[in-house]
Amino acid sequence: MDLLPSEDQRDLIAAATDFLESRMPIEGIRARDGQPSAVDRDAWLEGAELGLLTLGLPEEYGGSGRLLDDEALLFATLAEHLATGPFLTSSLAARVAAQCGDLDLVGRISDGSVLVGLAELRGDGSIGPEGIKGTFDLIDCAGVSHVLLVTELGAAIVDLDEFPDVETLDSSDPGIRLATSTVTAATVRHWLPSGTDPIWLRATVLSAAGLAGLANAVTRLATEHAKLRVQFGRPIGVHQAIKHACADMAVASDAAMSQTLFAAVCVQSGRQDALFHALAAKTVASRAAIANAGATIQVHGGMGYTYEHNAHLYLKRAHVISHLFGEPTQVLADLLEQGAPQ
Amino acid sequence: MDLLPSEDQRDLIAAATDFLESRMPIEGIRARDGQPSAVDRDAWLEGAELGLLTLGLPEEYGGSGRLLDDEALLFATLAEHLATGPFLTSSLAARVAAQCGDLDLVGRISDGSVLVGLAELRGDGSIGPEGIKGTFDLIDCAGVSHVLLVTELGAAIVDLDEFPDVETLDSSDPGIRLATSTVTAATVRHWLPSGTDPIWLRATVLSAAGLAGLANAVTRLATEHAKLRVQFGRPIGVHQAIKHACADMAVASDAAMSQTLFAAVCVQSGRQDALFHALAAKTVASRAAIANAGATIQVHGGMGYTYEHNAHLYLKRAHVISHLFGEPTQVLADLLEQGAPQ
Amino acid sequence: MDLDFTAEQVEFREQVLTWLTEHKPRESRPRDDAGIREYDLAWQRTQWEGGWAGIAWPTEYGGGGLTLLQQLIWYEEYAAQGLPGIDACFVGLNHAGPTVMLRGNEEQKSFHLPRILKGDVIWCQGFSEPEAGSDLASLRTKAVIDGDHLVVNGQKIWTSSANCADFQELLVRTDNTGSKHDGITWVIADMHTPGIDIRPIKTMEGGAEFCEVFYDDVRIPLSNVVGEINQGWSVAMSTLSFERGTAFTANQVRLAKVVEDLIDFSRDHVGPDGRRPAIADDEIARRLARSRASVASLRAMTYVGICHTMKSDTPGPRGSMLKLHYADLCKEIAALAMDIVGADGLRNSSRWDPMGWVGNYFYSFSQSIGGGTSEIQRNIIGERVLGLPR
Amino acid sequence: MDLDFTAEQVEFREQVLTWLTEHKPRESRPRDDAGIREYDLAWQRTQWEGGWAGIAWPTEYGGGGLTLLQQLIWYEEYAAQGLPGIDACFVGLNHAGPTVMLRGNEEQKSFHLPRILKGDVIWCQGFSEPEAGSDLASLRTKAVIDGDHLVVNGQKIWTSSANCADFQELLVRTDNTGSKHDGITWVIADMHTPGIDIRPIKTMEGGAEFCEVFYDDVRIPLSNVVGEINQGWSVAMSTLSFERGTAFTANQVRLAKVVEDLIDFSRDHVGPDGRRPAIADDEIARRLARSRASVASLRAMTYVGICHTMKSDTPGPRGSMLKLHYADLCKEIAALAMDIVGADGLRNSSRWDPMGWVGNYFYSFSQSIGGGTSEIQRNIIGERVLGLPR
Repeated sequence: MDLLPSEDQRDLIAAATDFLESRMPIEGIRARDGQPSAVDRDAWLEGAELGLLTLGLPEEYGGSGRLLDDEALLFATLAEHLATGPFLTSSLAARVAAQCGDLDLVGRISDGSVLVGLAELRGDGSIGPEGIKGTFDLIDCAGVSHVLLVTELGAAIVDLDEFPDVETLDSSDPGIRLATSTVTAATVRHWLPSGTDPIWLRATVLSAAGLAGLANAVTRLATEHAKLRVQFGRPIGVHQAIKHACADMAVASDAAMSQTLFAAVCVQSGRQDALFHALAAKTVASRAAIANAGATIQVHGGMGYTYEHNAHLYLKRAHVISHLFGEPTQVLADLLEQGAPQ
Repeated sequence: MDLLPSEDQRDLIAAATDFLESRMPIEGIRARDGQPSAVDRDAWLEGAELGLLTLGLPEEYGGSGRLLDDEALLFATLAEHLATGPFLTSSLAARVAAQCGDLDLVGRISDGSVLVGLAELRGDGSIGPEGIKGTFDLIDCAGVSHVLLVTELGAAIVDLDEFPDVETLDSSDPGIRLATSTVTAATVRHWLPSGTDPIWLRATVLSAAGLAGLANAVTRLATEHAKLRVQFGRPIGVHQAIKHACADMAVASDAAMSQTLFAAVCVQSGRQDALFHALAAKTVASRAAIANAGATIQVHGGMGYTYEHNAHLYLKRAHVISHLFGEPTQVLADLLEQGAPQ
Repeated sequence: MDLDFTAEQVEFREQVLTWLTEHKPRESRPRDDAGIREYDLAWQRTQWEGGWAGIAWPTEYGGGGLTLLQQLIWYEEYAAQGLPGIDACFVGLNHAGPTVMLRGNEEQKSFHLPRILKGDVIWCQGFSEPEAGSDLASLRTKAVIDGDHLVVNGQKIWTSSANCADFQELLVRTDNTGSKHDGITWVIADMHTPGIDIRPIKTMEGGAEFCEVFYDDVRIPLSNVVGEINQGWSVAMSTLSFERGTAFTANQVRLAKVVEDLIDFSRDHVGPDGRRPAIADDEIARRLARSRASVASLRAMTYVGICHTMKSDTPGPRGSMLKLHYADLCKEIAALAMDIVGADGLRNSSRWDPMGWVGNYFYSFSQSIGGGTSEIQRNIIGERVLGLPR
Repeated sequence: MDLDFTAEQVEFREQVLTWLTEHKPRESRPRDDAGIREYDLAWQRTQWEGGWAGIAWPTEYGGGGLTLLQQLIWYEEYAAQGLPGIDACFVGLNHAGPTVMLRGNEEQKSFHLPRILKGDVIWCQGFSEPEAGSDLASLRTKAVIDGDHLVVNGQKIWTSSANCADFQELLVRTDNTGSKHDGITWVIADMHTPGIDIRPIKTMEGGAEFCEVFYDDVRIPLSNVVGEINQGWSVAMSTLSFERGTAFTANQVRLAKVVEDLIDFSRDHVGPDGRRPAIADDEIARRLARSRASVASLRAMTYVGICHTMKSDTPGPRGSMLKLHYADLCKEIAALAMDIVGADGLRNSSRWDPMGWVGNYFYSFSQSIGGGTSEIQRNIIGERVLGLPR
């Protein structure tokens, strides 16, 4: 048993961090405020070249063939740097396309020329191999050609053109773009049943990883501020109100990251309680990300409440991710229905 | 408008406090551990003589005819000193008996010779003028002759003899006695419909007052300890972990007491939103009492976890009162059904 | 105890209600600085003309000379009508006005107080600095006496309405030699003085209600000093105690309305299970009911606080209890709303929108920071209400 | 990363399971001191005879010489069988044993370690004092050197199993002249020495698992000092880091079982509405699910912690994160159980009773106090994990 990042994995995190800090700085979110797409296309292409979209894709399809815990670390790192663009859905879509035999699409997602956004069904409707129906939130679909839809039963790739009357909405997270569309009938380009590959399960683990990454990042942000910010002649971190808030954040984010990596390993080793642990990871990571981001704003005082500071971007991202691939209350209901873990 | 205790009321509190400290010290709870009744009968008679059972009883029945806010202050004071014995039910029963014309019973409750315990229906059953049925928790009914039952529709006085096969249970609160009995049919001695006098509403306000008193008492306990207990060369109250815990307790108990007095005045002045405010008082006071008592144990450290310390007695009393005259979740449901307050 | 109002007070409430119904602004409040200035001043002027400005201010300064209870009645009816906060006029009416009244000289009083009441001027605050947040007394904006003027250099932050204000209550350091609490001066700055530069700060909620204010050799007449030179700390403390006193009444009435709106919303909005209304969900229903109870208790605390203040004349540290409870509740209720809206929380909104729950949630984070963080309030309660050691 | 166990480890788990199934005690644990002593020692002896005592202890002291992972496997299977905590043997196996192993001399090791493993002796702890709780280093129990003995006078508190213990790990003050951290000595006290007086402390849960211990001219041979005279503080710190390390594994497996029991209980027990089972209540269901998730995360943290420890050899301050998370969860789950039992909470119970939720709730208050309060753990995490200033 080993749950610590290997040297390989530490290298992976370091390379992704380097790339994100230099090519996708958080400042870019504010710089692209008001632009149709949140994505910096040049940086996206570079990221694709670096292999950020194909880390878990089997080597036979041109990917790196790395395991889910590697991917979890990557998506945590992406979230820690508030990377913009549909990384998760594009990665998952490449996997779907590969298993559906659409090697052309795999290649175009992999080289960054095709981006795949996410559609989430809101209210009644259906998603299946025969088609989709209902009102959908379109997340980061500005400028993409394809859309991924994920359900417990399987995952679908649909052309964006199939969504009529796309209405752009103001997103609560300035780092993503939001739109809505009501579909009466639309063709599904690819359908991958979860029996073949449980995309929903992977999406749950990887979104938990993103949330854990957010929780981690804000803990670091608050802790650093507490060390440096001087009030009453001493760094504010000497005060228990601040120190203990940081300690609680540290516990929450450690719990979230530990559980997420545990879940990733459970999924990749096919453990019977993999779903249990994935749902648990999403639950603890959602709560940690939202609570820690809120606490980080408080630790920063007025500064943390400004648009210029990054704290709110983490908070907003945390809320968005917590609503993807299953509402929090649904995740809890599913979790309670599982048998006891091994 | 005036929500501050008048000089009269401050005198009342001072007199009750004097009596309780000298004649019903908290230590008595431990001293009577294992005895059938939790009540010190001599002290009870003295309390009756002092008028503690008849403060709100109209003067025409021999009471002091004071208003509900006076009674709320009294029951808060009784709870602050963890007074043992069925003060609340005996007081309410005197009121019921008076309005049902049983002046003999009024006199015997008033002089302390008759004690009235409480029966709470658990599960299915019925309480009404024609009789009672079901399984009942009997609270502080050891050594009493009469039992009060309170519902939203009215209040009943039943002879203890009507409860068959009374089985004594171990109570979670060492300051009260608990038993159970299943009744298939029992005669009601007196029935007072709530239209004549809303006993349930008064019971709700006065139990909120008890809870607010508990919340208050433990706040004081924790604060005093934080001033005196020295660790690391300074009183522990200098540390924000302790100071802020005390501050939160102070806010919670102030909110609880303010809302309770507000509710008492609403009831006595017949305001339309009286029920709203009574339910709100019970809710905030329950939460304040339980949270503050738990925090007080923590502030006291190991000492607070011992049986010898009083902190746990407050916690246990808080839990008991929160389950009387309506379960906490039922109180919330009733509260949500009310219209908006004035 | 009683909640009874005298015949006079009951009549007063009826008059308020009648007048508000007739005179309240029909248009919604603009969102741009110039529009806000015009709107808020016009509305203040209307109140003045109706005889409702400064209800509890002494008549000698143009106030109504009535009690805090009448002021409370006004706030209650005002907020119950769904009227906007007094926002741009807040500092004048609740900070600068009372401070000048208590600590200013006759000239300052007679010049400024009527103008505040009449809706001629807008005031802003200049207390906080980037390096002096919770530790207000460490402020460094420097003022040097030059003849009969102070020459000010430095920077202030978190100034609401700076963009549209005429005057500022400004704390400057006039002496560096003693303890940090000494050497501070409370002075009135005319916001049109040359050398003042204003830059708006965008908040996480998307608005820009705060500004940074920069001072470059700004000359302020010495006659604008309120209290004595170097005695500004005690003046500032009285300013802040007003903020934590009665000024919250309207806020908490408004918060009660937020809870009622949220309850209504929960009846119409589908809940977490995607089928039943949100209010049918046991968890949401209970959290709504608890919010109702807590907001009611906040109001009861306010009433008790007003009774105290009417007996002792200053709000005292009890105001911190209200402020803390209010901040906690704002955040709790805003977070509950986010759980109720569920995935609709992906859609941004402004707190000014009807049912703008997302904007309201983002805004709620400011409530435990602005006007003294909740940590500072807990210190004040611990030390000054409970007497715990520092 | 992987959760794979080697073939050897898998086989080990099977052996543990087989052996436990065959040899676990059939009778329930007595509640009186003498009974507990006999029961716990007999069970330890059985484990020793089966070759399971001190799995990760070095073979030279009679241990199994295996890794922490095998120790973890043992704890998991052990707790999964619903076996009682190691209670009376806890201090010997998890405090005194490891400390003697790390800091004791050869004589001390060869005398004490096998006796602990074989179930010959019970140890208790003598660290805390009435005036030295969180501030352990301010302890005042005094020891004076008299020839080749220490003569001890003073008082200890919160000593579990003092009534049935043979030895005590005792911290005494041997020097008063320097800083409070200097001048402390870690010494082994024979609990049968004249002058030791033991008084049980009744807890709010009703049990008496703690004692006060009084020392009146108690003579302890100098050869019982572990480490050097006046160097006891660093010895004590290593003792405590063991406590916060692997020793919690069994506790958290047991906590997971508590959650599963509570879920089962909620299926059978009527909920707050008096009609449906508790688990049908949205609020209770979600709190149960959140508890499940949190307890799972505690386990994952424990695994990560063991991986760290296996690389670095000492548990380090990360143990405080586990301790804090565990304490918070214990209290949260215990409070949830009280909401589930509702008015049945008026009936007292013991945490040793099946479904003894009331007793478990009262007991839970000790979890954020004993073994270092949660406030102290937060200080440790803030300062030693996150590097915040003191």
